[in-house]
Amino acid sequence: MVQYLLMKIFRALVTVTLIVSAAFVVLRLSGDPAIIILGPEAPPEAFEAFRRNWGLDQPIWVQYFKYFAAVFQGDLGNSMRDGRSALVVVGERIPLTLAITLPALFIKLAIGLPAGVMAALYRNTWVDRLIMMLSVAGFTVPSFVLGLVLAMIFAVWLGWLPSGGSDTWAHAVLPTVTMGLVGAAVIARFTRSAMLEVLGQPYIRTASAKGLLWRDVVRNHALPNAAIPTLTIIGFLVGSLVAGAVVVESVFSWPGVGRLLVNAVANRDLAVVQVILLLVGLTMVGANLAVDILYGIVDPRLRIKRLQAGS
Amino acid sequence: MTIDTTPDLEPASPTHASGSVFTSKSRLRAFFEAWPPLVLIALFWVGVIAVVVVGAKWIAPYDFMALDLRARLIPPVFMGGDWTHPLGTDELGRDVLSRLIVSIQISMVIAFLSTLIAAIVGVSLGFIAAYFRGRIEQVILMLIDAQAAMPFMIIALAVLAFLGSSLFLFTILMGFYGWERIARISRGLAISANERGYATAVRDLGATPFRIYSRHILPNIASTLIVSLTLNFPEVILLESGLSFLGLGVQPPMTSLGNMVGYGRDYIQSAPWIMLAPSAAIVLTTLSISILGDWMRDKFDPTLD
Amino acid sequence: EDRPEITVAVQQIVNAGALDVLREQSNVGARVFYSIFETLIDYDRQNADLPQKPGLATEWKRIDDKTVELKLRPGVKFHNGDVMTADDVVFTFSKERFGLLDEQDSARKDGKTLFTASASAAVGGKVPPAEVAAVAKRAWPNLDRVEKVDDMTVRFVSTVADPTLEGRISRYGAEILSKRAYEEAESWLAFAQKPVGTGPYKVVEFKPDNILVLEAHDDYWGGTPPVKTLRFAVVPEVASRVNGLLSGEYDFITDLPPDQINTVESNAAFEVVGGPITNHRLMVFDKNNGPMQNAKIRQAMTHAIDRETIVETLWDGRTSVPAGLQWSYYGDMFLSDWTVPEYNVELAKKLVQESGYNGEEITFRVLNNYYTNQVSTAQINAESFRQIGLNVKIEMKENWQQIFDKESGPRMVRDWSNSAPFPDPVSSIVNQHCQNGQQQQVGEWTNEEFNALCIKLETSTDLEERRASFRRMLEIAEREDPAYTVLHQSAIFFGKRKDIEWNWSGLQSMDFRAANFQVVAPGN
Amino acid sequence: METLLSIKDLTIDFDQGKRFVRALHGVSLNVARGEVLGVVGESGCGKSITWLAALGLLGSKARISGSVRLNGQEIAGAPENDLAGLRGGRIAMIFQDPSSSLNPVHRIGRQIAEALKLHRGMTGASANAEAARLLDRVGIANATRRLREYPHEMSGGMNQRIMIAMALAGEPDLLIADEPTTALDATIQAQILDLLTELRRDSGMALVLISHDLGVVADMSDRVAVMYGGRVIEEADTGSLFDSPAHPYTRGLIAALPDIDGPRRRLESIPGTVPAPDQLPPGCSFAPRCAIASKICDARVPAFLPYGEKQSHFAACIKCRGGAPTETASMPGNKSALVPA
Amino acid sequence: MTDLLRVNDLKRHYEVHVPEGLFGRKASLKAVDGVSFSIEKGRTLGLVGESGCGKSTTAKLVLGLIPATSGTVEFAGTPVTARHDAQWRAMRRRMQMIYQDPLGALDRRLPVITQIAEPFEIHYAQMPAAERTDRAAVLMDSVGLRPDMAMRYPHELSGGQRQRVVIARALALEPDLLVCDEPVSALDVSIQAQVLNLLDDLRERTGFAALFISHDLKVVRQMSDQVAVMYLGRIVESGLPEEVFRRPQHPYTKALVSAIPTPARRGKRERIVLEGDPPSPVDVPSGCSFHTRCPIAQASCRNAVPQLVASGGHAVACHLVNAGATPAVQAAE
Ligand SMILES: Nc1ncnc2c1ncn2[C@@H]1O[C@H](COP(=O)(O)OP(=O)(O)OP(=O)(O)O)[C@@H](O)[C@H]1O
Ligand SMILES: Nc1ncnc2c1ncn2[C@@H]1O[C@H](COP(=O)(O)OP(=O)(O)OP(=O)(O)O)[C@@H](O)[C@H]1O
Ligand SMILES: [Mg+2]
Ligand SMILES: [Mg+2]
Repeated sequence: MVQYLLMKIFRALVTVTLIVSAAFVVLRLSGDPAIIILGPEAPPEAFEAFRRNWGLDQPIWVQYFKYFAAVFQGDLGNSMRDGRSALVVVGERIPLTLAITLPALFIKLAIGLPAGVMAALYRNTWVDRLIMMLSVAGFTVPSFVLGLVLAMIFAVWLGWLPSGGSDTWAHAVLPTVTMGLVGAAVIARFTRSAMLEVLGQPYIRTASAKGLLWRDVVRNHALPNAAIPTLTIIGFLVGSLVAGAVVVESVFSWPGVGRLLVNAVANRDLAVVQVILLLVGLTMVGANLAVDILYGIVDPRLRIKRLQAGS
Repeated sequence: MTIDTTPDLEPASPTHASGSVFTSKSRLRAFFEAWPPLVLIALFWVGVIAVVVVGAKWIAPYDFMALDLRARLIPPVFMGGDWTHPLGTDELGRDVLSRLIVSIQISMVIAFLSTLIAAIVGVSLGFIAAYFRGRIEQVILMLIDAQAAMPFMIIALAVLAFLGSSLFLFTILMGFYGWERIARISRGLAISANERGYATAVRDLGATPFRIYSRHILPNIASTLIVSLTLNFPEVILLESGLSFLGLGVQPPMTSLGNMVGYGRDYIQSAPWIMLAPSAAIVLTTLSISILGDWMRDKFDPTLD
Repeated sequence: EDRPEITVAVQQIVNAGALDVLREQSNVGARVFYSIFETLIDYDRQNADLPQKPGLATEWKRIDDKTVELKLRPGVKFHNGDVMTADDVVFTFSKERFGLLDEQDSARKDGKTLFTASASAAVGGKVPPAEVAAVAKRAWPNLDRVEKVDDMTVRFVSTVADPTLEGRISRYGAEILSKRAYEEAESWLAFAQKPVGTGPYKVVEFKPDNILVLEAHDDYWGGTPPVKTLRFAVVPEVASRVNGLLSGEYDFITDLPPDQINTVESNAAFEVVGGPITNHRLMVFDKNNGPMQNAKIRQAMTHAIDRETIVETLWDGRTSVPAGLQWSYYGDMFLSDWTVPEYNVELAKKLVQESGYNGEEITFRVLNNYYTNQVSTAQINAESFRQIGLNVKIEMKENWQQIFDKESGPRMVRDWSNSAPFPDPVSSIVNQHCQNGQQQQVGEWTNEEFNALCIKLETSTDLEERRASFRRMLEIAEREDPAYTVLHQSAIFFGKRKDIEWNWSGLQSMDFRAANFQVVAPGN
Repeated sequence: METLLSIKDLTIDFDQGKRFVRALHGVSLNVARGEVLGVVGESGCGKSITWLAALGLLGSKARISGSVRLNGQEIAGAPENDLAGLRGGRIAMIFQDPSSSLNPVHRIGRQIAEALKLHRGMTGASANAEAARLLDRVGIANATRRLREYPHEMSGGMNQRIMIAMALAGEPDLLIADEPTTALDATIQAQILDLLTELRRDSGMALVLISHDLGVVADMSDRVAVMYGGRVIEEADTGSLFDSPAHPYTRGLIAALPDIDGPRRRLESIPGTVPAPDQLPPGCSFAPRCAIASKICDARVPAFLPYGEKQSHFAACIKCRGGAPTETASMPGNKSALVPA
Repeated sequence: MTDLLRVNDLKRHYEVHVPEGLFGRKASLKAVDGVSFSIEKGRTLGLVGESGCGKSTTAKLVLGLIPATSGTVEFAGTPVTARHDAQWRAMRRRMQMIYQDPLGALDRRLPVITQIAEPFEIHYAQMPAAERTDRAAVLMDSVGLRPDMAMRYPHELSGGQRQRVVIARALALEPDLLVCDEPVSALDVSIQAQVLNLLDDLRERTGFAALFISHDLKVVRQMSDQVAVMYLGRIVESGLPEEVFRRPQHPYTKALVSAIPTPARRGKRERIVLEGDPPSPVDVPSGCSFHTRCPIAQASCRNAVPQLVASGGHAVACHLVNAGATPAVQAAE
């Protein structure tokens, strides 16, 4: 098990390094932060000074090795916009992002799971069709369209909620709901097929033959088993908690990590982008590992299988 | 064989020549069970889209780039406009209907081609991983992980920066989206196909790996792949609109559904038609394809045999 | 306390992420800085002609070609309570503040490497980043020293004769800082995040990309500020800004595209103010590549642009086509009889024909609405160029470096804008298009005669000579050997509550002093 | 003997998209108290669905008609709640492939306790003790420890015992064992069959043993029903069924079985295959494969009538009405006696 | 007569993790642990044993589908390797396999005739398509498939017909050795007889040698010239089918034979019911691996691994039997 974990972590580290390297090359070669940050009207000397200051005048491979040398010494670099530690810059934004992505995750699950289960239980009836219809519809509306429309309805016309900003909990409602609705649709589809799969298993028939009422069969036997594959997608959602809100954050002026990423990428603020990528990569990996471990806890069969797969 | 073929005896009952007992459903019911109305509607819409894609050149009433600054922001017919511009005009006085038609064409072609690319790349890598296992598989899995964890925005940016905003390159870029999922699926399917009998059986006949993968495994997993491609297709359309939102999508003067929505969003209050028409096209099309995909999944359900 | 709390939704607070006027070179910062800092010489900002007026200095006079003496306004208090004296002024223009001291320079060089250690060095020990020094140098190319005559009198001394000295003293970037506050700050960054100036509002909280909260500076010399708390919130989406204004979350929104004016004004509670500013939108040529080497092609392009229609449609007639790269507030230096090339399709076609153009592709690099209406304007112009037989292709770029990049293909046409931070051609044409200006620095264009005139314009003190030089420069750069062509004057629009009386400024600053802010009826 | 469960004219139609297809054509079967009824037949002939339908366990795709009486009381079409009460309590059912028939995520103990709670109202410690006793009863050593294990931690044979223990938890009058040993090894199969025999002897519970293995059924049953194409085509006490099979299909089945003793012989095979439910021939569904069939066999579905002298032997074959088959023409390839001496 | 196939002390061990303690441990799973046998040209060896005793592993080793841990397989004088190279592929012409699950072994997307012709396509690429089809049609006929079934897909055939397709395909190249791994276990009783008869006929006609694997003793007896009984990766008894099944010597074989339910035997013979399950091949008991379930085991059985001792054609690996040197065995010869 330890070996399996180590193996996974090693692979994850290589993966993250790969991502960070790719991002390094892309960012370095596709834009000069000096012009972007200082603006096109700043004098050329300012650009020169800026480049010299940040080492951008050195050959790219020198920059690359210096960057990694620093990273291995635990120095993740500073934002070129204000010279603050990139870690701090990103760190400030994390709570804000989580403040909408966590409740959104909750909404996704609270709507998606029951909807998917219902659709599976009533397969091929109007209940199923309606749920799947709504789910697919939810999934197919671009989230910024949905966001803008929601803002227009609830902020401008009805005046119930603020249309953007991050001051109070009320500001979080629309972005959360927008993300929640889109995600719930995905979960509902996934849950439905997981549930259908389980309902076809022999042990469901055994449970019925035992004399359990159908609702108890569903509750005690089908649901726990259907929860297992659903874990994967939940893991994926958790992995995208940090930077999964790029578009919604922009629409609702929510100053989270997603928007920081967009800005940092646009500014070619390398250190900040890299910290976010690391963060995203590591949460993904962490979520995957957590799911792996949870799998073992929820599904006793895997306690053995996983071990064997590790060989 | 002992099948009695003597023809000179009447069957037991003239109404049915066999002993099986059938109870027919009403035609209508049977038809709608086989072809649910939603599926029919979805098929119809996909058909319409197909016609638009093929015939955009002839259907579009105006040149989609022709601008007329004196006829800016004319509302569509149902919002008080007239029939010269049935869906109104945009901020440069271009005919929204014509742009919509061309946008549909371009978005669909992008989505189709890039899905194809994703399929080819994904299936090839998935098969390579499944065939070689070991180190090579680990490397491919790593690529898959990296792709999945890398915000797509960064890749999009790279392409836009290095390769310019050519439509061709953009299509290839979009092909990079989703290959990792397809690679994962086809690797899984190929491994289980290898474990299942037929692939092993053919190998044991002396077939080369290429033959096994191309002739046997690919056709066998095709149905599952097609279903997952029907998921990829709408996602590419949505992704393109998301990238357009960030200014990284299809670039002017070219147009696409995402591009129209992206540039039209500023007009959501003053001239909503600019954005609503392409939004509706996105929703209806992705909805239709998803419905067809789900329907196909049920059709391909292995429990049927 | 019945002063209102006012929220302004902006597209961005400052691009560069710090509240230092010498670092933030974009126009974006201008609108917040005027509430925090002030210059010695100010402008009557809400007046379309932008006349100069006393700022932190009550009067000033020329001692000679090289020297200007200013009397400081008594009783001006910084946000930290200190009274402004000559020491603060001297400090504001000192080498230390500019980051030009040798030890600062070497500190920067010591900063080990890339991205990491050097950055900490740059912000620690009050060493301003290198670009601050560079900007300061550019803003004060000939400044010898600022002398304290007495506590309330200072002298600006230039190394050479400088007719633009007053202009430079009044410009954006010459705001007075508190010496004590700067010296007490932990680092340059600490100061740049919570700077201390003399403006009517002081910084309470600053989160880049998110929010800037200012609070009334009740000791303000110009009277009690009318707003209790002034918040600048970042709302990048236009639609979201409009939504927020209409739903009452914001009292002001900035960067409103002209097409949104009707949406805002259709609601009786809101109105839109704004108009032309001291900035022109240009199209810039690279005369080294392809067909662009031929001046006739460039000339043809200048004649093919239908500027009036663009202004009338895209800008709803709310801005104008200026007389070349100059503004009327140049005063004596304004050449009122100069015009941009006329819109003449036939002439343009003829020029194309004469040039022997063979249909080579002309690439036009465009950013995605970095400027308001940029993409629309580019598409309109591209269409116009096509009309005169040019094979123009729009290339969308993502950032400025890609615009300037030479490797990704021949550089030919791009968009730009030029500001005039003080009322003299030196602030625009010299700064942007002469030897040291960006256009020549990136190697797009050069012209010997033009360059010779640049020096004359900068150093001569003879008005007529300067006017003549300027005229000839415009002739060369806009007509004979076009370096750029002016499209129209830029304009900005603000959406705001109708019950607030407030006016915009051509200098892009937002003035929330009592004279320019008044809530008419109780807000809703 | 007192009839415990009686199925009469049970028909089942399955929804096949365009139409319903009949898979079970009026099956009637009786099980007496304490009796072992063997049900044999090839795959797909309807062995399982008969009993699943009787317990209301076929999904919504099935349309069922006919009567099922338990102790004379009609249970076909009874409300779900009533049926749930019967299942496991009066009639228990166990399935082939025990390993996938147990819920993989619940411990063994919990799955047994669930049945105990349902049918005997036991909870907590008493349920635990009873579950341990049941495991002991089915021959699983170390019962208390096993209760905390999961199905995948045990072998197929043990899982089948657990299924049996779970079935015993409700103290049913009737146990329906649907191919209980098909997935198991020969030596384990012997263990399970032994266990079933023993349990039945002790509790007097009736047993329906569904299998396609003639050997197993012959070994265990008092009475055997042979099914083919959705019908019972022969039914008799075990002795007379195997000693003097009436229906050509039954005879074919017995002859097709290779033997372990006796001289090696070429196997009898029944040509052709079982027809699919939607491709049944008119008349006797075995006719196309039958060596002695003639035109009349195609005319009508043969009635299920007594065969021979014994009143307990029935068969559905026109050719063997009232005694030995009318045409004793040898089956193709038949080289040795049908029944070993 | 020379042996076509010679297998000598073949072993195949798998590295596995067993969940034990907190992190599990690595262990060696002895799927096949020292198996030796040989098959003469045209003869059939039957291999019986319960699930997991290593029958399929042996089959795969014999064909070179998986590499052996140790031991050798020689086919017609040449060693069989598991390197999947061109030479290995060429060797498939002479050795073929039939699987338990015919549906799984067939490609669901190709008509059966294409699949029967596939060996020709693979090995005789230059053969014209028409000839391939002709030959496939002949093969179909020889396994009793009607010509009208040629264009059907596997799922449109019954189980027995599918197995016939598999057999036809395996025989297409006229192999010298056919390994049948449980070829009839998935089939119904009546179909099973059809397929067994067919294999019998074909063997008579073409004279291939066969390794016939099944857990069903009745079936093995029906098909084999020789049988070997496996338990936990080893052969515990071998000999002529009549000998082994009528007079089993090894206590395990005895139990196995007694447990076979047949209608003929109903109520006549006592089943010998073994206690417990077969131990896991990861923890093979010391000494005689059967001693944990053996009704007659003695203390000594725990210590030494019994060798397969042949007396005449009948070999047994049991300390007690071999020590007793039962005269019955010799008499049977
Ligand atoms: N849920 C279902 N939907 C449609 N057809 C079904 C369903 N269940 C069973 N059938 C059909 O009913 C027929 C009888 O099935 P049943 O399971 O009773 O066979 P069986 O005799 O038990 O066979 P086996 O020995 O394989 O278990 C088969 O043809 C089968 O295809
Ligand atoms: N790839 C593998 N990795 C690990 N263990 C394996 C592998 N293949 C087979 N085994 C183990 O080797 C042992 C022998 O397997 P094998 O398939 O040869 O048995 P078998 O006699 O054919 O059984 P069955 O009758 O179930 O087919 C089993 O315990 C099995 O679990
Ligand atoms: Mg069954
Ligand atoms: Mg096997």
